Amino acid sequence: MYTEKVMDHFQNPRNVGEIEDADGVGEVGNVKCGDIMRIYLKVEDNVIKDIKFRTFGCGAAIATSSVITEMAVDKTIDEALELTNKQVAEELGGLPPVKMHCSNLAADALKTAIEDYKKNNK
Amino acid sequence: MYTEKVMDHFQNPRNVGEIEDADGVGEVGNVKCGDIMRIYLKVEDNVIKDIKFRTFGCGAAIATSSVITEMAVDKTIDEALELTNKQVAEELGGLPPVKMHCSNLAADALKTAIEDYKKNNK
Amino acid sequence: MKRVYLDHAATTPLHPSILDVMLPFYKELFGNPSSVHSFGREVKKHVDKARKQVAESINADLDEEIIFTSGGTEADNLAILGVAAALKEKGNHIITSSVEHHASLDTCDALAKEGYRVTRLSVDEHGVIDLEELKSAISKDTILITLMHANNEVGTVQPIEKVSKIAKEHDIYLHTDAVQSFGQIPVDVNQLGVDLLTISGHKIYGPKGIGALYVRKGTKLKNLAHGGGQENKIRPGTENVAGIVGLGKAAEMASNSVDEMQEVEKKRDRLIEGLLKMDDVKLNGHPEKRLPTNVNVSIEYIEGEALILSLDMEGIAASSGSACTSGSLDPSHVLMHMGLSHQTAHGSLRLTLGKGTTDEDIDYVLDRVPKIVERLRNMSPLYGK
Amino acid sequence: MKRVYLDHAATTPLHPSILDVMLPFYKELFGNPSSVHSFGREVKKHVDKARKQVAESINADLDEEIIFTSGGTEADNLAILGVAAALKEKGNHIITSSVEHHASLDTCDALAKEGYRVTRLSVDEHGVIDLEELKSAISKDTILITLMHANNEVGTVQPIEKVSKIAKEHDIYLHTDAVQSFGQIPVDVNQLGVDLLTISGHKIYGPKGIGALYVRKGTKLKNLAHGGGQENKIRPGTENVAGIVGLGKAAEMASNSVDEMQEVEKKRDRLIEGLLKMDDVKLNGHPEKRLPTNVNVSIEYIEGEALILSLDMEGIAASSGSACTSGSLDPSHVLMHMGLSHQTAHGSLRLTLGKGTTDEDIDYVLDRVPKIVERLRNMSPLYGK
Ligand SMILES: Cc1ncc(COP(=O)(O)O)c(C=O)c1O
Ligand SMILES: Cc1ncc(COP(=O)(O)O)c(C=O)c1O
Ligand code: FES
Ligand code: FES
Repeated sequence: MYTEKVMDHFQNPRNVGEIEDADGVGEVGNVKCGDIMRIYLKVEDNVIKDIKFRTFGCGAAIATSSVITEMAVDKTIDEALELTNKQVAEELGGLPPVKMHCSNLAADALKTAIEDYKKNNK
Repeated sequence: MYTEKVMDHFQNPRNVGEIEDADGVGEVGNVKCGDIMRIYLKVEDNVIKDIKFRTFGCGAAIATSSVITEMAVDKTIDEALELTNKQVAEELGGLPPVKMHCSNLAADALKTAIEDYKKNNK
Repeated sequence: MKRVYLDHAATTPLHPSILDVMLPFYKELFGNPSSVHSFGREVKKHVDKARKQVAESINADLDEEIIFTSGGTEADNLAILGVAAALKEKGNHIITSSVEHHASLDTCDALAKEGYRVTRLSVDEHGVIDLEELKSAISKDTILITLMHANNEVGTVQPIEKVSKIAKEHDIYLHTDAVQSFGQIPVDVNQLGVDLLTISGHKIYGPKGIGALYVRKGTKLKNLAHGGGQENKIRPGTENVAGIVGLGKAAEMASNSVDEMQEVEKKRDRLIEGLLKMDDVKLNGHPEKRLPTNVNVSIEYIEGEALILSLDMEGIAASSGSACTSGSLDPSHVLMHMGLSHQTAHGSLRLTLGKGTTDEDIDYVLDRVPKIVERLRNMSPLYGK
Repeated sequence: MKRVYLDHAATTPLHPSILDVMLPFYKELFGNPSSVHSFGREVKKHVDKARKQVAESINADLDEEIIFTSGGTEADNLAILGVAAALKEKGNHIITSSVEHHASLDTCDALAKEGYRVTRLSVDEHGVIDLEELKSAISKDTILITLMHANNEVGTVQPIEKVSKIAKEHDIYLHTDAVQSFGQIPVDVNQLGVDLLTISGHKIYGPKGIGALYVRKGTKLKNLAHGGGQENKIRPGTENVAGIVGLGKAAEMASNSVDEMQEVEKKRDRLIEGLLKMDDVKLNGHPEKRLPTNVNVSIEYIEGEALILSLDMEGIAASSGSACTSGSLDPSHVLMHMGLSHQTAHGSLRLTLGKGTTDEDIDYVLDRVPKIVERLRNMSPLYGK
């Protein structure tokens, strides 16, 4: 059902945890199945220097959280804002159709965290 | 489906054939499935001395024809008239429910043959 | 005692290599394909593979066009009742033939009782429908034509491709019951031009209790049963995994059988020829447009069940359209609709050959049948008058 | 890797001695039981024997009260739709519970859409219905009460005998789905006092794709499918002979399993005890009136599918009522109706033991689950706040 890459990220998720003095934090909930994802950012010179996540959700939710942190790190916040669900799913080698909505969660959480950072630094 | 006795009478039917100068002949058709049975009698002193049959019908029809000839021979015509379907079926060790009507055929054919004899000898 | 099985239209023996592919699913691969864990996932893969095998064997465009059912009967019911329910706003008229298998015939009868209008096309002496009659039966209320590909009793093949052209012109769904034809003559859903097509495992050397309905993508079909999400929500219930895997293999083998069937056909012709040497015996069904395995003759003056039983005692398995075998009032509706008299239909004998039928089997049958027929005729009040 | 199968409520492995009795029907005994000849008759005998085995295993008075179906789902559909159709002149009200299996739940929903009135009884925190609520739901239109014997998710056993008394007083048919209870606790149609009862092969170490509906003599039931005269004309189609024979044997074994189940129950209790040692873990279902094989716990702060996948990677097969495993919006309707919050229901874990479950299996699970739970909790935004 899941690709090897999904299972790898599920089993060995990168960047799990919190950042104590985060510059931005975003939390989103998934109406579809009730999952929750939170992303923490550390930003320097508009570049994401550190990123961590916590997720309550299925294997796909955990894997997409993990992979989006890898994709976002070292990107400028503008670049990071352009990451799409589709890219996340593709990076994982695809997701089962019923699980496509889980990748929304990751992209949305990242976006929310970046917006939080922007608000804090207005 | 059929008892051994049915199969024996089907395979080795007794008294198959015709009696050229029969004293009575009865032919009946079975509305239920279109079979035909004909019984020939030779009667002496009101006793059935010889009896033969021809049947177009299923295994049960042939077996009941055969067994009823055995049951009727050497009986007086009054005794023979008392033979019932039930007795015929019992003599064969029973018949499957869907085949009970076949035993009617035999008893009816015998009855018709006896009536024919009576008419001829009025 | 020699035993010769010539009732392959009733059921076929399971091919040993089909049993081989089924066995793992009765042993270590016992998981439920709906389960998330590996016991389930590994089984799911094999169900998917079987679906692909079936799809390819009938040249379906998509695997998901295959719905597994518990057999041909259920597939016919699902096709006919499912379309009727899905299109009941569109119309209430269904066209079928008078020589369908009971799985379709009785289902159409049930719809007729519910208020649907059902036209049962007549057939000619060979069992073929009339395309002109079909055309004139079509009305704006017609939602479905259901017509068997080949007949189970007399083996007559219907002109499905031509029916399909007519159905398409009028935008009417076409279902065909290919239970008997599949594995004997080419069955290609696109060439036939059908929207729905029924197959059954146990007629193609596969297991009993499994079948499939092909449903062309986009065809409106209502599920009859309710429950889990299996089979695209069209047919719920835990999958008969071993059966499905067996059907997959059987379908693959069936679609590769056309050559083998030419050999069978030669034996069939020899059998027909031999039987017709007896007096007052006549071939039922079409002389050419018939299945390569089917022999059906009427033998005058005798009754079918008695014949079947007598053959059985010689080890020969056959069947008959006699009323006495069915327990119903009338002999085979198929033979009656082909214009046979009640009595002639009563004395019909169906011998259906299989891949394993040998020339010796044919010789044996041709030796025994005339003797049995003579014996029964000598018992018959109809003979020799 | 060690593999521990604890999903016996999803499906059970086929017992080797059941496969043994099935195999001849995939080999030499391949005849169609409807055939008149010996190939058919010898098979028919075994179908009859299996019917007797099933009848005796549930203490039915007559063999003919058993109708073979393609599984539990079909049997539930047949019972509910069949009674509804047969009694539609009498009334249009059906009573069921809110925690039924989808095979009943969705079937009742379908009837509701057709205009039947359906009452879905609520359950208490343990999943048990309320007899007073049942009584007050009954009206003169009520034609059927359908209530599962034991629940597939939480193992809660319903008071069917008491329901039967109420049903009898009002002359209402009672159907129970005994798919999960059969083979685990006594299932006796006369003691339970039911008119219809569903069983399924693959939950009792028998094959998938076969089940049976018990129909008490005299019960009015309309067939759903049309075709041949098989199964007393209630369920047409060539019989899945191997499946039927397998079900016969499985039913016989199931009715003799009560002792074995006491051993299973001990292991279950040890498993429950071990799991409850973790923080924020709670048992779902009834503390006593539960199946001897069922463990269902809610583990706070984590989600079920992630848990199942993690367990799977350790070789442990389990299931969950999480929304994420079902692809639907809500977690298990059973857990929700028992009053669990969305989140708590989301983190449910079902482990169902089988006859082959060992003490080592339990030890292994009790070693792994806490580690996995800790790992997932550390990933969870809900934990430790
Ligand atoms: C033409 C035809 N349709 C349907 C069926 C029913 O299939 P099944 O026996 O799998 O229910 C049969 C065989 O019995 C058949 O010959
Ligand atoms: C309580 C209950 N009823 C019905 C069913 C359906 O049975 P089957 O899987 O044989 O269709 C199941 C199992 O899936 C079940 O647990
Ligand atoms: S003679 Fe027709 S059923 Fe017996
Ligand atoms: S988080 Fe619920 S399905 Fe992925």
